[in-house]
Amino acid sequence: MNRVRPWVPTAITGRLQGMTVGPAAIARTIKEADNPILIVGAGIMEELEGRLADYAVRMARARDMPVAATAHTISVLHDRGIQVQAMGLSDVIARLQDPEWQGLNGRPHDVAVAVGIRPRFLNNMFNSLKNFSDVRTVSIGKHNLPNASLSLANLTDDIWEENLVEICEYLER
Amino acid sequence: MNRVRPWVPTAITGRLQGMTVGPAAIARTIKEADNPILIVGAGIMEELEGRLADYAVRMARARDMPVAATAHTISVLHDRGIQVQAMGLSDVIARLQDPEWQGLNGRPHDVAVAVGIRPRFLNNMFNSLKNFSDVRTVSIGKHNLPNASLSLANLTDDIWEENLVEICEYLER
Amino acid sequence: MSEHQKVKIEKMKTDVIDLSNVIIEIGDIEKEWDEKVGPHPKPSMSTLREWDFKLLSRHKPLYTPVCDECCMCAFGKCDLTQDRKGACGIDLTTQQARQVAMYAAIGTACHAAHARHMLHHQIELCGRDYPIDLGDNVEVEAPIMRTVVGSKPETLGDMEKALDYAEEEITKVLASIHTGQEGNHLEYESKALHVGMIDNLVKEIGDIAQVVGYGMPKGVPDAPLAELGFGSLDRSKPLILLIGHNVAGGASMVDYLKKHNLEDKVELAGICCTSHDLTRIYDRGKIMGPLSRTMKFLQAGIADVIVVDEQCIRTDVREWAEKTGAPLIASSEHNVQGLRDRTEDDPGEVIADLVEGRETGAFILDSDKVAEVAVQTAMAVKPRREKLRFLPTPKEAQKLAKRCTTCEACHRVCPVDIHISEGMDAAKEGDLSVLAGYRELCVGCTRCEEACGREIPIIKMIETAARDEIIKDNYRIRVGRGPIQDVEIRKVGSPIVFGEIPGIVVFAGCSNYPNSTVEMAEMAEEFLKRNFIVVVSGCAAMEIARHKDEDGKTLYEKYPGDFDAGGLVNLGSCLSNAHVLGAAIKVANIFAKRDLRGNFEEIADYIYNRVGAVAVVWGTYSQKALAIGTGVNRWGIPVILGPQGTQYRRQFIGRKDKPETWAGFNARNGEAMNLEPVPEHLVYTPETKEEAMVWIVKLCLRNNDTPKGRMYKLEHYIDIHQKYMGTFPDDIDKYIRNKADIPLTKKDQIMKILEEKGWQPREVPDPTIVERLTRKPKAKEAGK
Amino acid sequence: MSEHQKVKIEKMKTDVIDLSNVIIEIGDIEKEWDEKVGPHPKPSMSTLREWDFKLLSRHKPLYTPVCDECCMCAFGKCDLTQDRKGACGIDLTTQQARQVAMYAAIGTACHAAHARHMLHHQIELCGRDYPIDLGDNVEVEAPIMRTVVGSKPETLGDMEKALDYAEEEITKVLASIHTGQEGNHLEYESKALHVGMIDNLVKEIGDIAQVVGYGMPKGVPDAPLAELGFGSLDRSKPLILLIGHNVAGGASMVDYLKKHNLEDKVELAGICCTSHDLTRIYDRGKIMGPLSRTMKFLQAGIADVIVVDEQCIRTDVREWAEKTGAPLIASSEHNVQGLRDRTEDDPGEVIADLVEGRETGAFILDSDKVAEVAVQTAMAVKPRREKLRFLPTPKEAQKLAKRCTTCEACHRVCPVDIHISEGMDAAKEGDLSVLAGYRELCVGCTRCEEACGREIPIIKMIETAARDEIIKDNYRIRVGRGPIQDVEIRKVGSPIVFGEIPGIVVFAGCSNYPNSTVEMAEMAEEFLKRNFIVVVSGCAAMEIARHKDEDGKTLYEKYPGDFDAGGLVNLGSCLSNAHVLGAAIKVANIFAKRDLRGNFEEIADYIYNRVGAVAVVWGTYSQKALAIGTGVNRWGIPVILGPQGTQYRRQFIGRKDKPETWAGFNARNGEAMNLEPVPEHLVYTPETKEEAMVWIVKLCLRNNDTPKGRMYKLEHYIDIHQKYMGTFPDDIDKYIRNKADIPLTKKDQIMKILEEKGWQPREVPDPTIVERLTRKPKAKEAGK
Ligand code: SF4
Ligand code: SF4
Ligand code: SF4
Ligand code: SF4
Ligand code: SF4
Ligand code: SF4
Ligand code: SF4
Ligand code: SF4
Repeated sequence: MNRVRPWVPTAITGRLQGMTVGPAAIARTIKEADNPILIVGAGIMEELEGRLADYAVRMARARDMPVAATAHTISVLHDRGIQVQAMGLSDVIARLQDPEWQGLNGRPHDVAVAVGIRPRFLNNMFNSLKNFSDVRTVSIGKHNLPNASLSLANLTDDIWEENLVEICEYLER
Repeated sequence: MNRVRPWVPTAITGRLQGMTVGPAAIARTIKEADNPILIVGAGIMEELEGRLADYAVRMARARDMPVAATAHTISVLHDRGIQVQAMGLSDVIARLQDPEWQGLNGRPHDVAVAVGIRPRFLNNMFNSLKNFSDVRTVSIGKHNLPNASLSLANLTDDIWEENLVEICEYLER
Repeated sequence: MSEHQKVKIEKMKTDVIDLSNVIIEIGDIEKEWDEKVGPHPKPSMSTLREWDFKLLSRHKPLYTPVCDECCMCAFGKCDLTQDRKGACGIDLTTQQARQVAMYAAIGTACHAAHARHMLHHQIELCGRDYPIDLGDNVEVEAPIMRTVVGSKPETLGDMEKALDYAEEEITKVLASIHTGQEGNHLEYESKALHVGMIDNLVKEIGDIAQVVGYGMPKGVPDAPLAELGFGSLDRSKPLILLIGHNVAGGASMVDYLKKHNLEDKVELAGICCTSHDLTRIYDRGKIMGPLSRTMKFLQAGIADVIVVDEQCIRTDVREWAEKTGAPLIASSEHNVQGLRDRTEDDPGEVIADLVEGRETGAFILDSDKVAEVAVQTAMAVKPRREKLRFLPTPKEAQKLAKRCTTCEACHRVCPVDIHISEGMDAAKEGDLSVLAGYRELCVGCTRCEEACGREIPIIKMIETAARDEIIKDNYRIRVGRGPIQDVEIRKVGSPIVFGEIPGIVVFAGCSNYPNSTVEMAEMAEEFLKRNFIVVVSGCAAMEIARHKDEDGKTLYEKYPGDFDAGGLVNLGSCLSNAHVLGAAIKVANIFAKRDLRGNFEEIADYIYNRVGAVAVVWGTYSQKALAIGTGVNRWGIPVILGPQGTQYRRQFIGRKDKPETWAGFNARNGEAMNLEPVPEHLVYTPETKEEAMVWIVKLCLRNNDTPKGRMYKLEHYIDIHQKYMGTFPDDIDKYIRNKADIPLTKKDQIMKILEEKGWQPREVPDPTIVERLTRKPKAKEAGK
Repeated sequence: MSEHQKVKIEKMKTDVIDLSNVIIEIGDIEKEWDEKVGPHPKPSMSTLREWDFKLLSRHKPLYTPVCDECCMCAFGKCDLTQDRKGACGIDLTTQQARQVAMYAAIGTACHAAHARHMLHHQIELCGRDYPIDLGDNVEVEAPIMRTVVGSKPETLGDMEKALDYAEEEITKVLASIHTGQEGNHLEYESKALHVGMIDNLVKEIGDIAQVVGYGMPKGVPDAPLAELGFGSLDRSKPLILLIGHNVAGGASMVDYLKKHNLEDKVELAGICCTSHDLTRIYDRGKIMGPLSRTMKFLQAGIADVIVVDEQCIRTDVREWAEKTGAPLIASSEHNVQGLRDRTEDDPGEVIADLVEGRETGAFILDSDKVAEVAVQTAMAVKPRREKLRFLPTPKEAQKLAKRCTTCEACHRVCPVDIHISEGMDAAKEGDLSVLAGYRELCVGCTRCEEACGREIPIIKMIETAARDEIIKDNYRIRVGRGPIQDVEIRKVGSPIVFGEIPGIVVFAGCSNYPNSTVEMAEMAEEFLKRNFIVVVSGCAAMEIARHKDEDGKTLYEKYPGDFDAGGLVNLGSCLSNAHVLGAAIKVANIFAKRDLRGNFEEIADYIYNRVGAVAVVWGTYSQKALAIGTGVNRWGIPVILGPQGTQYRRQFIGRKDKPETWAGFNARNGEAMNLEPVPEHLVYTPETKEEAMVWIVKLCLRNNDTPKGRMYKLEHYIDIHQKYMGTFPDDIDKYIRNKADIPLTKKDQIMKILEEKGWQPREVPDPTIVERLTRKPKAKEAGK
């Protein structure tokens, strides 16, 4: 168990903590997933002066991932020309735990990738998946989240953006 | 924060965990302490077929540490010819938190070294010192305890005994 | 419960009789009430379990554990990750539900103990026979008690039995938390719902007791406006700051000031609900703000005397009182703070001890003594104290900022995610404006200061930075009006049920979420403009008052206090938020003529399927807020929590994509059928206020909406969706039963969507989820 | 509390009067009782705070946090390490005390709900006027209720008000746990002590109700012996296994069996306290064992029908019932297990569903129906079931063992530190004896199985390994006798207070500590031999029965059941352990003529300074055990916990090296003085049983020991110290007040020590820690 201290020091919920990884591992996991879902939250409108939305769109396109647009992100994503499903985060998380759910594209998702969601909120939500589903979770936010199967270390905006670029490029390969 | 998984997986009590170290670091800490106290518990009579008692005595002698004999260890230690103070573990722990307490030898202790106490019990007791005193705590039991400032990794009896020897030798130097 | 009494009368003399040593045995004597008793008077912990299970099969618990371990017994800690069970056999799902039930029980216990104290106090002041008179316009005085307990209180004393019942149920639920019982999460959820319903009940009792006893406004829509904010204080006068929820001490102070003609000489102001209740009895009482402002006032040292009662008070209040030299009076058994008990001592002695600094505080359990000591002490210490002197000067703030190493430890722990070091960076250069900007976001939790290794007094620096604004802080809030009048219900019953009033939105509970002022005020205004009834209470009501428009007007100055379309109804303290549930019940009773007595299930079914109400607890934090929310959930009212609501560990999420989960009946013929997926969720935590607003309108949908009602609601739904999401909603077909439901203004667009989706018109049933309530009950049901 | 009632009598006719429509107002009418009311009837949460603070200044809380974080509200989680405060201002010390108070409240709530249910049930069965008759030898029927509540119950109905009071206090304590209240740990400790005292009260009520109503033994010392252990069962008969604490269902089964002449046909056996209570009403009832045996019986599938009621039941009982094909009946609202409610259904239908396997269980709230369904179902399913077939064969066990990778994951999580992989290693070779040896250590928590990545059924393998022993398991236990008789008190009062009986040792509570059978039995026998009174109850009483001497006799067969020197007194279930506190109170009342009524403080002061009693809860785990212990603490009775007691987070540790912490008074003249440091601790967790035994005798020391008493106690102290510690105690000078205290047999050695230590004889005061109780009260006190 070798990991950085989570961004929120009390975010650890128990024995089982996810891994802190670099962009390559994240990109690989997304790429190799059977049917990943991209969950895009309100932060995409503000973070990195809005460029986060562009990265999210790039990833979705590159990997051809169905996108759940949480909060009020739908039009921002529509504006960037991709098809997304508007759906609250709790709705997504609840559905991902339902073995009957056929995903956004007609079959179950095995990996949930999230971006643009506040770390405390997402860490809690991902804990639900950690404990009550087989879905693996990936956070590409700039904060380290112990309840995500994989998340980045705590990064500055600059390095985070480099990581995002790296992930996009890997997926676009 | 780089440490082994504690022996008892749920023994972690929060953000603040002690360090997992080798025998050298433990020996150095004991040696350099201003006024360490050695707390010796019932395990010394059973562990390592009773040899643990010998190591405890050796350390106490080498470092000239006052010894608190908890549980019913007093006669075992007496038999080995050292002067000890019989005192329940809770009594020791409570006194160590009292800034007025003048220790077993007339002045406050800055480091508490424990051996022969069940890991769950000791980990709980040490948490009291971790949070409510400035006393640093050292476990030389074979189990890793996150609430000790310093403790060994989880060891087999053989390696543990090697460590004990190393600690004794360092202190005897 | 003991309705039954055996009494020995040793001596009794009246005009007609003179007897001694008679034993009278009294059975279950009930007050006269000709309503027939329904099936569930005084429901026990499992009585309404089937009802709960119906709700829970529609709105399934979604758990977000805050901890994967359990530490509740000496067997622990147990690791419950994934499918591991603890040493008692419990799994993580059940453990989450158990914790929810436990915390809901704690919240309920607070209100119950508060109600018990208040009722006891009023009985002492006014007598057990003091009539419950809520004015001519309120006949259905205690709708929750009528429904749940099955009794109709006429006097203060009549409410005592209901509290006995409540305490028994709280004890039962708490007992069920003990290790080694339920192994099924739904059982604990049912217990949480049960204790939540008890929470509704005890709040109603507590508020009625104080409304009646203190003569608070009795449901008047045009309750006066009170002043709120630091700027409303006359700083030349001594200030007594009341913190907490129980206004008994404050009420005695009002009496004392009036009796001694000191109203002009002393400022009485409160934080949290006690201040709501203060303004309900004293037109010069001031509201300082909600819980989230407490630490700022404490650190700034504005008070000359601090009086604490119970609940939601900084637990380190004594430390800060001492640091700022303000004598502290603890007036409740719940919060004694280690102070010496002076209840039996001569007030003069206590005052002398406090004024001369021999003691820093006192525990006094007698509210009259509290009043005397507080007032006299405040007047004596005031001359020695200078307000705000505990804040650093802007210069000092700049110097302090220079200590900052930008380590981000503060930012990491900040529950509302404030990027403090950016403010520090600016402050280093002498620019305090960034820090000043944090003022509205910061909830004063001190966590940043605890984490900061450089001992930077972050909150004080923010206050210093925002000093000019703080001094100007002065807002108007409508005083808590208490219950909703029967006449109002008569007026709105039909528009609510038939749809002209698209919904009732309740903003209640705490305000510990960043920007909750602006966000809650914005949300409230959105729905006021849309002719919803907007009801507020507790800290939320205060937070909403802290927002002014360009003309300097708060929403309370712009919207009337009527329980009617476009009305902004401040009920008062958290206790009084029971009345909004009361209003929903009264709709069923007064408008729809449903019997209340012991008839919970029918009433809840009515509300769930017919009354489009939704509660928003945006800045949620407390166990009480959890109890409040869980309570209204049991009556079928959905609750929207702010994002930090995930810390409560559980939401109730419906699945509109699974029609089979919406099973119900057409009451007209008893036919089983899948109803509409509305209201979709019972507890939901949106990410942003924009998302919240979409949910507010959507969660007002009800199965029984009339075509007109549905049409109005959908019009708002589409409109809000377009406004905040920027798109047309994609699920509109789910809510259009037939063409009459289609909003006219959007008819073309909708028709196109419906065609694409292959929509077919559907039958509109008389909806119920309780088979017993259908008109042609199945043979089996009938046999019961 | 409403002692006050206003009643309207519509019609009333007796021999002397005939009236209609009279309203009678009744004040606080009390049953006739000429004892004067003491200062504290029905103490509220803070009434006895000063008393608590006295205890707490002598025995300071020592906290061992199990978690350094707090997750109790949506503000959290908060990091409280070292001196950090949470977002509400609380620090770690206060948080520990808050958790202690919360868990004590949960434990108390359990007993309160249990007592409420039992009282309600008995009132239904026997009527509200059913007299509380505990036999000729018990006049002081409810010593705790008399002291705490200040009332003397004559009928079942008379106890209801006391439960109302208890529930109100539980609610208050629970309310105080809410975020934002106490900031001082001593306040929460006082609240924990308060709710603990309420626990004493409700247990007494619950047990009196069942003793009276069911006609359980009424304090008879020679209660019959019952059988305990799997070997006591006739395996050819259907077995109904009752698990839990509330015997209502079991009692109805007894009635049913008797009525239908089925006593010979069905075995009724219980686990946990319900089995104690079963044997108190049914001479053929069997005790299977304590909680720690539950999982073993469940996994082995010994039951044909399982009936669960409440508390300390494996939460996964349903899973195991289903796995072993035993229909499960849930009979309590506290533990419904997700089963369908069949309370209103025809029992025949339910039986058919269960027997034919259409359903795996049923929730039935009516104890008579439970009885019928359980008995009929058991008889019907028995033929289809073969006992123990769910355990692997030794061959299979060997094969299973081979899966083991010696990863130690199981060992790490085992609460009792069993080195399981060593047993597996031996088993791989076909030697099951090592595994068999774990049987007595293992508390059946299943944590090892949860942790094992190889899905090895560890518990079942241990059971298989120990199969031969299990089948032979057959022990005798004396049936719970309930209260202590007044005549016994008269007899032992003087020897207890004057010292011939050196102490009362109570083994109570749970048995989840490794080797608790052997260890508790050993400890019990040590003190029996030394003429202590040894009192047992709950799981501890069962565990002690599981130990036989060479002649195959259990302690119950070797020692009489008298409450007298060398007596082994089984009170019964955990509810009945209230009677040992009752006995201590009766010593004060009957022997020392102290008034009880509303006189808590004086009685507690009496016990604390005069009655050498100590409680041992060796295998502690539950919140109830915490409540029980904290309850007796308030009366000045020390508690020794097994090492896992540190998981409760708090001990009460005295400092014999700090004389100033032992301040008190000489009641003879009111003089303030430091008393002796006895009893040294109020809660203490020793490391080993040897250490525990030294503490047991030492914690029996009391300030008021007579010279003879002190001499006896010290003789035992020295002797036990030498026996188990191997040395002469080093603090003997602290307990010798003058030469008369010196044990004769050790006089020379002691005199030498005393000389070395410069010992001087000391005055022996009439000790009290309550100034008010001294004979020359100070002027100030007198003024109060
Ligand atoms: S449940 Fe809460 S208190 Fe217990 S271990 Fe987890 S975080 Fe700590
Ligand atoms: S209550 Fe159950 S899960 Fe929690 S610590 Fe106790 S045994 Fe473990
Ligand atoms: S006090 Fe304010 S800035 Fe500091 S952590 Fe709390 S909310 Fe954030
Ligand atoms: S914790 Fe203190 S030093 Fe670190 S960034 Fe925050 S204010 Fe600066
Ligand atoms: S109760 Fe206090 S310490 Fe606990 S989580 Fe809430 S704010 Fe933090
Ligand atoms: S079931 Fe027995 S062996 Fe396994 S962890 Fe529990 S006590 Fe240890
Ligand atoms: S956990 Fe399983 S595999 Fe590992 S040592 Fe224990 S029994 Fe063997
Ligand atoms: S002794 Fe302990 S385990 Fe046994 S029934 Fe009582 S509380 Fe439960």
